Order: sequence, then C-alpha cells, then structure tokens
Amino acid sequence: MSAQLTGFAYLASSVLFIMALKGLSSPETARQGNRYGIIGMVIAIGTTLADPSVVSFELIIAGLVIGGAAGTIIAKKIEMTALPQLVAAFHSLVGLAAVFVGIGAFYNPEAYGIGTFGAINTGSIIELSLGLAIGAITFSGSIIAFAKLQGLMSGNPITFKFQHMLNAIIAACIVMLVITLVGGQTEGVFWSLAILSFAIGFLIIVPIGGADMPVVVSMLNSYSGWAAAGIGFTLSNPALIITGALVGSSGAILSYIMCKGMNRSIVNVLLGGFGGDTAAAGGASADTGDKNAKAGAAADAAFLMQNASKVIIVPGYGMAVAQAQHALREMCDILKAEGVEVAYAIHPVAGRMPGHMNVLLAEGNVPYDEVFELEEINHEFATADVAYVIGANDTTNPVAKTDPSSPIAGMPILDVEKAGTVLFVKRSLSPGYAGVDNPLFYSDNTLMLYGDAKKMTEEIVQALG
Amino acid sequence: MSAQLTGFAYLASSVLFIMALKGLSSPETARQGNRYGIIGMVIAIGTTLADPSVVSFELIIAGLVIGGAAGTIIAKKIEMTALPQLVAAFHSLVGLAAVFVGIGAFYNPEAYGIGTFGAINTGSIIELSLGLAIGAITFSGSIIAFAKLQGLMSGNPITFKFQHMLNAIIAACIVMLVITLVGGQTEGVFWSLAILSFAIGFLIIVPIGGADMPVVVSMLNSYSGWAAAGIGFTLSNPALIITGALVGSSGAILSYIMCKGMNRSIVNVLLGGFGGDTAAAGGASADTGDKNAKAGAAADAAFLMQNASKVIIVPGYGMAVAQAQHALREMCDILKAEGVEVAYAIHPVAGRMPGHMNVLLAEGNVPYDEVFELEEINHEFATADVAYVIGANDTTNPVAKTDPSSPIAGMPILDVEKAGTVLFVKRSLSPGYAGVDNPLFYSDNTLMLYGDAKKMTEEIVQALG
Amino acid sequence: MNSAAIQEQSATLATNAAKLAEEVEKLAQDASQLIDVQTAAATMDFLSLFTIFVLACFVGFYVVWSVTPALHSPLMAVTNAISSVIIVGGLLAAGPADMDFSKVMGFCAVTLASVNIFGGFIVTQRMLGMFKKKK
Amino acid sequence: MNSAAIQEQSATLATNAAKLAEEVEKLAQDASQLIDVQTAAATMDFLSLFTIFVLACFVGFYVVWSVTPALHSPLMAVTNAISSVIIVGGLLAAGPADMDFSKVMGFCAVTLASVNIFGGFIVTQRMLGMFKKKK
Ligand SMILES: NC(=O)c1ccc[n+]([C@@H]2O[C@H](COP(=O)([O-])OP(=O)(O)OC[C@H]3O[C@@H](n4cnc5c(N)ncnc54)[C@H](OP(=O)(O)O)[C@@H]3O)[C@@H](O)[C@H]2O)c1
Ligand SMILES: NC(=O)c1ccc[n+]([C@@H]2O[C@H](COP(=O)([O-])OP(=O)(O)OC[C@H]3O[C@@H](n4cnc5c(N)ncnc54)[C@H](OP(=O)(O)O)[C@@H]3O)[C@@H](O)[C@H]2O)c1
Repeated sequence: MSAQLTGFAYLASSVLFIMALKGLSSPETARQGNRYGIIGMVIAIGTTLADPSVVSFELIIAGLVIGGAAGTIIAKKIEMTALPQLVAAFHSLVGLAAVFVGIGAFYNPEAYGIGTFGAINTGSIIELSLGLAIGAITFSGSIIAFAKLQGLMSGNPITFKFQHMLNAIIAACIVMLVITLVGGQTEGVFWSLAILSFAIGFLIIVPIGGADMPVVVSMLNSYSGWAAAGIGFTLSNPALIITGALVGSSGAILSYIMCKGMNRSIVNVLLGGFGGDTAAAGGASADTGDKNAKAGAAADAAFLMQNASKVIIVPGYGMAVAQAQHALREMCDILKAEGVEVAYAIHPVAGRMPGHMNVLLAEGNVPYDEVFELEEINHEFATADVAYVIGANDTTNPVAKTDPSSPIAGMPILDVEKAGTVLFVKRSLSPGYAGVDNPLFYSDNTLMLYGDAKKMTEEIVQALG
Repeated sequence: MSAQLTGFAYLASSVLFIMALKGLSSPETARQGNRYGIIGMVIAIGTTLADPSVVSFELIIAGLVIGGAAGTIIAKKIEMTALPQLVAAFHSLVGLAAVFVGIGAFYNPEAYGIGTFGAINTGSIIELSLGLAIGAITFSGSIIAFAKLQGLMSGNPITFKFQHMLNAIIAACIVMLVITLVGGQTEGVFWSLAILSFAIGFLIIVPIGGADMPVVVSMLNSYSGWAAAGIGFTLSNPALIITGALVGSSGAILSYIMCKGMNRSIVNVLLGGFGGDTAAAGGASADTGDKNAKAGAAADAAFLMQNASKVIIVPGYGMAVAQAQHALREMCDILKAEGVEVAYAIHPVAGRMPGHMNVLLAEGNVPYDEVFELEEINHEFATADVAYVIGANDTTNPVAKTDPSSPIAGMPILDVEKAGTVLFVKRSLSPGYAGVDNPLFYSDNTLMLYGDAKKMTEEIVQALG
Repeated sequence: MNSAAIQEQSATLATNAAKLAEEVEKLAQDASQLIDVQTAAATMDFLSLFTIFVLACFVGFYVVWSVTPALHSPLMAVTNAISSVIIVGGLLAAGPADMDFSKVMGFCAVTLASVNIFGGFIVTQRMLGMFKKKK
Repeated sequence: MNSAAIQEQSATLATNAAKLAEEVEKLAQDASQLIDVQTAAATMDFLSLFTIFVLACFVGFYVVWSVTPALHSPLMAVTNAISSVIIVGGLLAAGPADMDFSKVMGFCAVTLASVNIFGGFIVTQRMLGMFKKKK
C-alpha cells in the first residue's frame, strides 16, 4: 500500500470513530454508530498489517484470536449491574497494552522508525517514556478501581500518614527518571520508571472511596486518551492523534458531568477520604433520632398507586444492587394497563456510573421514551400523585437545597417531595453514598417501604394483580 | 518569521475564528466571540504581512484604509431593517475580491509559489479557475440579490423561454474552459471563463423571487466558503481551509434551516418562479370572497390586552417593514406594568432572514429572555388570552396543517388560533410571502386591526395610557 | 616538462576527473533520493491538509448547529467577515516590489476584503450590542 | 604523442575537471537547498499534526457533549474499545520477522488490546440492543 493510501485509510478510520460517537446522540442511531466504530477498527488494523515492516503474522493472529475470544466471552457473560467494574477492568488492559507497546518500542525502536536501541530520538524517548508512565498508572489505578468496585477489596478509603508526601516524592522521581532517560537510555532507568509508575497509580487510587471510582476511571480514561495522542505524534499517525483526542475529551467531559452532578470538584474527589463503605453498608440501621418515619406495606403502596393518575419512578443505586429492573417494569405495566400514567426520572448521577440507570431500565425492557432526564421531568413532580423512589437516596435529598454546609449542598435534586405521596423503597433509614441523612424519610407525605428493592416490588406486583 | 511560527499563527487565527462562532451559542458570550474573530483576523493579516515576499506596503495600507473606512461607515449607518441586503452586498464584495485574487494569481503566480505565468501547476490552475468561477458567480448573484432586496429591481421572478437550457449551455462552456485552461493557459480563455461565470451568476438568480433571496445569499455564502477552502489547498494554508469549511458549513446549514422552515427543498427554491412581489404588494386589497373578517380599532385591542393575564406577541415581516419594534416594546412595557405577562414568539422563518426578528426586537430594547423560539412557546398559546400578531401571516397560517396541497403544507406553524383572541395587525386581508390566503382572518376569535404596524401599535399605546 | 612527467600528471588528472565524476554521480543520487523524500513529504502534506479539511467540516457542522437561532443574523454577518480572510491572497498579490497588473488586482482585492472585514465585524458588534437581558 | 598534443589534452582535462568541480558544487548546493526544503516540510509536518490535534479536540468536545445522557454508559464502553487503536503500536512491534523480546511484548499488547476491542464493541452492542422505543 502506498504511503498516501495508508494515510487515507487511517483518516477513514478516524472519521468512522467520530461517527461512532456521533451516533450516540440518540438511541436510534447508536447501533449504526457502533457498527461504524467496528469498521473503523478493522480498517486501522488492516492498514497496519499492510505495512511493509509487518512480515510475520503468527503471533499477531494468535494474539487477535486469544484476546478476541476472551473479550467476546466476557462481554457476552457480564451482568449489566457489573458495568462499572467491567469498564475499569477493560481500562486496565488498555493501560497495560500501552506499557507493552512502550517496552517493545524501547527494545526495538527500528520497527517504529524512531532510532536504534539505546539511541532513540530525543522527542520520541520523551513521548515514549510519558506513554509508558501514563499507561502504567492507568493499569494499576484501574486494577484498584476494579477491585474496589467488584468488592475484592474494601471500598473504604485507605489513608495513612505522609501519604501525599510519599506520592509527591515518587512523582518527582518519575520526572527525574524521564529526564535521565533523555540523557542516557539505560535499561535500569527504563524499568525503574515503569515500576515507580505502577506504584504511584496504586498509591493515588487507594485513598479514594469505592463509590468515587467511576470518576477516577473516567479520569484515567481521559489521561490514556491524551497518551494515545502523544504516541500518535511519535508515529506521525493522525488516526492515533484523533482517536486520542476523542477519548481524552470523552473522559474529561464525563468526569466533569459526574463532579457537577455531585457538586464536588475533581480535586476534592482525588484528594480522597470520601464515599467509602457507607453506601455499601446500608444494611446497618442508622440513628433515627427522635424523628418518626411512617412505614408501610406492599399493599398500601399498591393501593396508592392504583388510585393515582400519575406515578413517577425514581430509580437509584439500590435498584441496581437488587436487580429490580424487571420487577419494576412489570409493576409499571400493570399500572399502565389500569390507566395510570407512568414516567421514569433519572438523576445525572443516579447509580454508580453515568447512564447506568438507563442501561438497566433498558435491560428491563422499559421503552426509552418513558425515561426522562432531571431537567425534562423535574417540574412534573408537582402534578404527580406518587413518586416511587426505589433504591435512590442522595439524589432526592432536599438538604442539598436547604443546608449550604452539607457535603451535597448545591447538588441538583429531583423534587420528589412535591409529589402527593413519596414511597421510599429501601432496606433501612441509613443514608446513601454521601452519608447524609435524608429528612424526607420523616416527612408527612412519605411512606417507607422497608425491604430489598426487588422483593418489595414483586410484592407490590402481587398486591396489584 | 520562521515557517513554523507562521504556521502556528495561522492555526491560532483559525482557532479564534472557531471561538467566534462558538461564542454565538448564547447572547452572553457572543460579544466576546466577535472580539476573538477580530483578533483572529488581525493575526491572519499580520502573519501574511510578515511573509518575506511581501515587501511593498503602500498599496496595501491604502487598500486597508480605504476599504476599512468604507466598511466602518456602512456598518455604522445601516438600518437594522436593511440587514438582508447588507449581507448580500458584503457578500458580493467577497466574491469580487476572490476574482481579483484569481486574476492576480494568474498573472503573477510566482507570488503564490504556484509556477510561472502561462505555466502554472496543473493542480493549482484547476483550483484557481474554480475559485475564479465561484467568486464571479458569487459576485453577480449577490449583486442581483442585493438589487432585489433593496428594491432597485423588481422582486418578481424574471423568467423567459429556454432559460434552463441557456444556463446548462453556459455551465457546460465553463467546464470546457476550465479543461482548456489546464491544456494551455492563454489569457483569452481565462477572461472568457471570468465573463461566462459572471453571466451565469446573473442568469441563475434573476428567475428567483425577491423573498427567496436570503436562501440564495446563504447558499452562495456556502459556495464561497468551499471556494476559500480550495484556495487554501493551493496555498497550503490551513487557516484558509479551516475558515472555508466553517463558512461553508454555516451557509449550508442556514439554507437548510430556512428551507425546512418553509418546508421547501433547495432545488425548489433554485428553480425559481416563486415568492415574487406578492408580499411587497401587500397594499392592494385581496379578494375576500364572501367570508367575513371582523375589524377592530386600537381601543378594542387596548381593552382586550389590558384585561388579559397573558399576551403573546407574534412579529413578522410587516413589523420589520414598518419599523414597529420600538412602539411594540413601549406597548409591552405598559402591559407589563399593569401586571400582564408578555412573551414574544419567533417563528424560524419569520421576517426575511434567519434571526431577523430577534435582531429587530433587540434593537427595540426587548430583553432577549422574553423572546422564545417556536418549540419553546408553541404550547403556551393555549393558555394565552391574546395573541398579538403584528405583520406576520404565513407563519400563523393553519392551512399548513390542514391542506396538504397548499404550497406551505407541512411548514411548522405558530398555533396562535389556540389563544383566547387573535389580533392581526396588517394593512389589508392580502396574503403574505407565500401568497396563500389565511383562513384565520375569518375566524370567530380573530379581530383584524387594519393599518400600518407601527401606527396601529402607537395608537394602542395611546389608548392604553 | 618531460613527456613522462606530463603523462604522469595527465594520468593523475584523469583519475581525479574519474573520482570527481564518481562523486558527482553519488551526489546526484543523493539529490534524487532527497527529491524522493521531498515528494513523499509533499503527498503527506496533501494528506494533512485533507485531514485538516475533514476535521474542520466536523467542527463547522457542530459549531454552527450550536449557534442559538436568535443569533442567526449575527452569524451571517460574522461568517461574511471571516470569509474575507481571502484578503491573505490579496496581500500576497499586492506585496511584491514591482508595480504590475497583478499588484493592482491585489490592491483591489485588499480594498474590497477590507470593506467586508471592517463592515462585517462592526455590524455584528452593533447587532450583538443590542441583545440585552431583562433587568 | 607529441608534447603539444599532450599539453593540449591535459589542458582539456583540467578544464573538464574544473567544470566537473563546478557541477559538483552546484549539485551540493542544490542538495543542501533540498535538505532545507525537506526540513521545512518536516516542521510543517509537526504543525499539521498539531493542527489535526487541535481540531480533533474541538470535534471531541462537540461530539461528546452531543451524546445523550441516557447513553453515557455505552459511551464509556465504546471509547474504551476505540482507545484500543493503540493495537497499531502492538502490531508494529509484533510484525518483524526475528523473534526477540520486543516481539513478545508486541504479542502481549495485541492480545490485551484485542480483549478490549472485542469486549468493548460487543458489550456496547449488547447495551444498545436493549434500548427500545414504546411500541
Ligand atoms: N452515577 C454516577 O456517575 C456516580 C458516580 C460517582 C458517585 N455517585 C454518587 O452515587 C450516589 C447516587 O445516588 P442514588 O440516589 O442513586 O443512591 P444513594 O444515594 O447511594 O442511595 C442508594 C440507596 O439504596 C439503598 N439500597 C441499597 N441496596 C438496596 C437494596 N438491595 N434494595 C433496596 N434498597 C437498597 C440504600 O439504602 P438502604 O441501605 O437503607 O437499603 C441507599 O440509601 C450519589 O450520591 C452520587 O453522587 C454517582
Ligand atoms: N426568515 C427567513 O429566513 C425567510 C427566508 C425566505 C423566505 N421567508 C418567508 O417569509 C415569510 C415570513 O412570514 P411572516 O409571517 O413573517 O410574513 P409574511 O407571511 O410574509 O406576511 C407579512 C405580512 O405583513 C404585512 N405587512 C406588510 N407591510 C406591513 C406594514 N407596514 N404594516 C403592517 N403589516 C404589514 C403584510 O400584509 P398586508 O399587506 O395586509 O399589510 C403581509 O401579509 C414566510 O413565508 C417565509 O417562508 C423567510
């Protein structure tokens, strides 16, 4: 293939990647978009394989087959509730792949046309070592994020004395090692850089609480995008540059959206020590003080909703944990059959990753045109008879509007309290992810439905039937 | 300045141009955006002046001063109602400038590094002659558009026999001349190309009605953008390529929006013979048939609006012609002082160019947060007591929804008929731009206020005071 | 000068000439290789420009759709102004030292484009200046 | 060969040599000019890449903001998949004929990136397949 043709092929694959993201602007075009993305990837790989320097295909085919099979099996088997940890796990693989590419380039720079072993061009060695470092950080950071999300290690922030100082020292060492590498490219320095980068990725993430992991994953995603763009500069490959910029923007924007949805700054998230097991340890009953929360049974809820003309469903993290989406849709089907208007209200940070609730509801066969974003539906609570809050908590907490000293102050909130009756399905009065007590539990028009989200909803279905 | 620095400067100016358009996403950031645009232009000009081949500055300074002064005076003096013709006039200048650049490049290709006189590189001569042709078409087309909009020539479509065939022949000749020019670069061929291009620009536009001119101007704008991008390829200048793509997209999207707002295709507009002086000749009274339209006086309108709780103003082309925006705002101020809720509803193709009404209302000091787009406000007519339709007609015509054979069938419409009372301020029962009679005039809840939009509104102000 | 010396000298000269010829050949080869590289760079160049063009179209698409409809008139005016960046071409034509026809053309282009640049930006600024929020 | 003829011949040779030297000089000049041009092309190259990068950031900004919030999870999955275009680096490392450490690294990179590519696109397709409209 001529150089020019190669260039056009890479451009085509970049354009297809852009189209893949563009498709996601609506569920109708999204599937076509994903197909564009696949074609783009096939073109990128095919073009590289046609490169004259690529002459031996056994290992490549082996890698594609082994990796492809593993990826396919994982993707087909995975539960939708486990999406956050899946993304983290996949993410660590990209990081590790970047590390391997970095090592490969260090030992065989001729394959990339960036110099010879021990004498790589200055620009390239800088880009290469930065790529290695960011890849390693992405890898170890994502591994910790995965372990915390999967429950393999405690979600609690792990903090110790002089933590920030230790991190600063390691970071300084990394910078020095990169500079040293420019001077003389010894293997020792190179491997030290790799090891320290793995270490700092680990150390940066352990103090961050389990529930903050999605922000961290997204941020690491953004970093790895910029790193890919950097490698694109080394290889003079516009496809890598464009894709890197796309991924970089995506990660940065998603982190921003999550932080804004929680009304926290990214620095606040990264400094850690927030959002540990409080959410996970929801089973323990909280201090109810001397306020009184009315408890109700499934039959009460069924009666209330049957006689309502409009019910708004507010799903949250608890619905995901309980896998209640199918039961929920069944309940809504019965209500709709009885002439009740049903809509779903999704808070931007409901659940544990952006868009998490939407995917789960879609899995439960809820049509996406019944599902609304906060701004679209918030004014409708005033005209709703019942708000059915299932496993959500912080995202409905009016303290965010009333108490400026609260950790969730300023966070946008679903105005469920404006509905005629608020039904809270949760196992106890314990707070949600942010650890802030919810005064709505003790409100006059609130009825608590204690129990697992799925079981309770199934009971309501029976009571309705 | 080194080649690299030059490149970065051009990149900076392109980014500033992008920021200029980005700023227009909200009135708050728009002024800052315009400043970015100005800085970008200064950088682009400064960078070119620093080019080593530019050594004589007298003529350049003279051109900048003369042109700059003329431009400044025009821009400061122009009435906001004359915006459509101003854009057309400016537009013709860009076209002519492109023609001059083309001629300059033909006679002194060394200045552009594209070859020598009579022996310009093949790629460059093609790009150059296309640039010349498009520039010439833009020039003569825009001049006609200007003359029609300014009333210097009749807005009526000028059609004659074999018109399309003549155009086709000329177009074929242009293509052949370009091909000939690649073979041998003689002055005769070059000038024939220029003259035929001027001619076809003229011939394409004359059969198009005056009121369709904004679509045409916007389309020519788009063409000129793509032409600029082409010249950018010749000069290997990314700033021209990027700017060209921006302008090209802008023109194409605006034409698309206008066509969609009128529910017509661009081909339909270009084939012409539609939208002549019907709108301009509104003074003549139309055939009212045996239907009955109730006429009212200013006092009736004042009484109705004073006692309303919500009034929606629907401005149209007639308001622009009558320059009624100041009187209108005065009227609304009085109503607001009396506790009446007032809002403005703008149809996407109200007036004669996109955003025309918004600029006029802004000139009349109407705050922009009282002005709403069709989709934002259309459902509110049902809760409004009065719709005050001032100089609008087609954009309120329910025939678009009811009669599929009407020329405006399928055009989105402001649902003024859902308001308690509809007040129509216009001089007669004659139809608007599309020449379609409006059944709303004869509706029970309609009151016609015959007269000039400005005078009538002033009378209402007096009646209110 | 004896004939032997002369013969020797001419032989040396001949060898030198041969060496020179060799060198010339080598240089010519190098030069042609360089030309090859340069051509490769030039095709890459068209590719870059084309890539830039494609991306700029995407940017244009998004940036224009993000413009609020209320500001479509200023949009028309400001694109008018920035499309006059074609003045760059006029400046290059008007720039050389010698007065000729092409320079006059450059002057005309610069003048017309300036009308547009100043006029376009100022009228946009005027329009935008009128957009005010409720007090 | 008489001395005059030899002298003449040697004179011709000398002139020829001088001419050759001149030519060599000219060629050397041309070559160095070409190198200049080539260097200019190379800087233009970084510039093109940088321009592409800047524009791609704008495109990324707009295209990601235009993603509907309901599809943010598929967005994360699909960016994950496309960021594995880094496989290009792995392929280049695994491509050469000789087996060495670097080739093994390339193989590992290709394998990991493939997990991601297949896994990412398939899980995205699975998610998107679940989004259905009201019947
Ligand atoms: N979406 C994102 O991108 C993202 C990212 C990072 C952080 N966050 C944070 O996550 C939080 C999300 O808010 P949210 O309202 O969705 O959830 P939440 O505030 O974390 O509350 C979830 C509630 O679900 C209940 N629950 C747990 N398991 C349950 C089960 N099996 N059955 C029934 N209920 C169960 C818990 O109460 P019990 O223990 O009493 O049952 C808990 O109070 C926000 O604070 C947000 O800032 C979100
Ligand atoms: N905005 C754009 O971008 C654009 C572009 C191209 C075409 N168009 C077309 O333009 C039309 C715009 O619709 P529109 O509703 O704004 O206007 P319209 O349908 O053209 O009607 C304007 C009305 O204003 C009245 N009028 C004229 N001068 C007046 C004066 N001095 N005082 C009071 N009334 C006066 C006329 O009636 P009397 O003669 O009875 O007074 C006429 O019926 C649409 O058909 C659209 O397709 C718009």
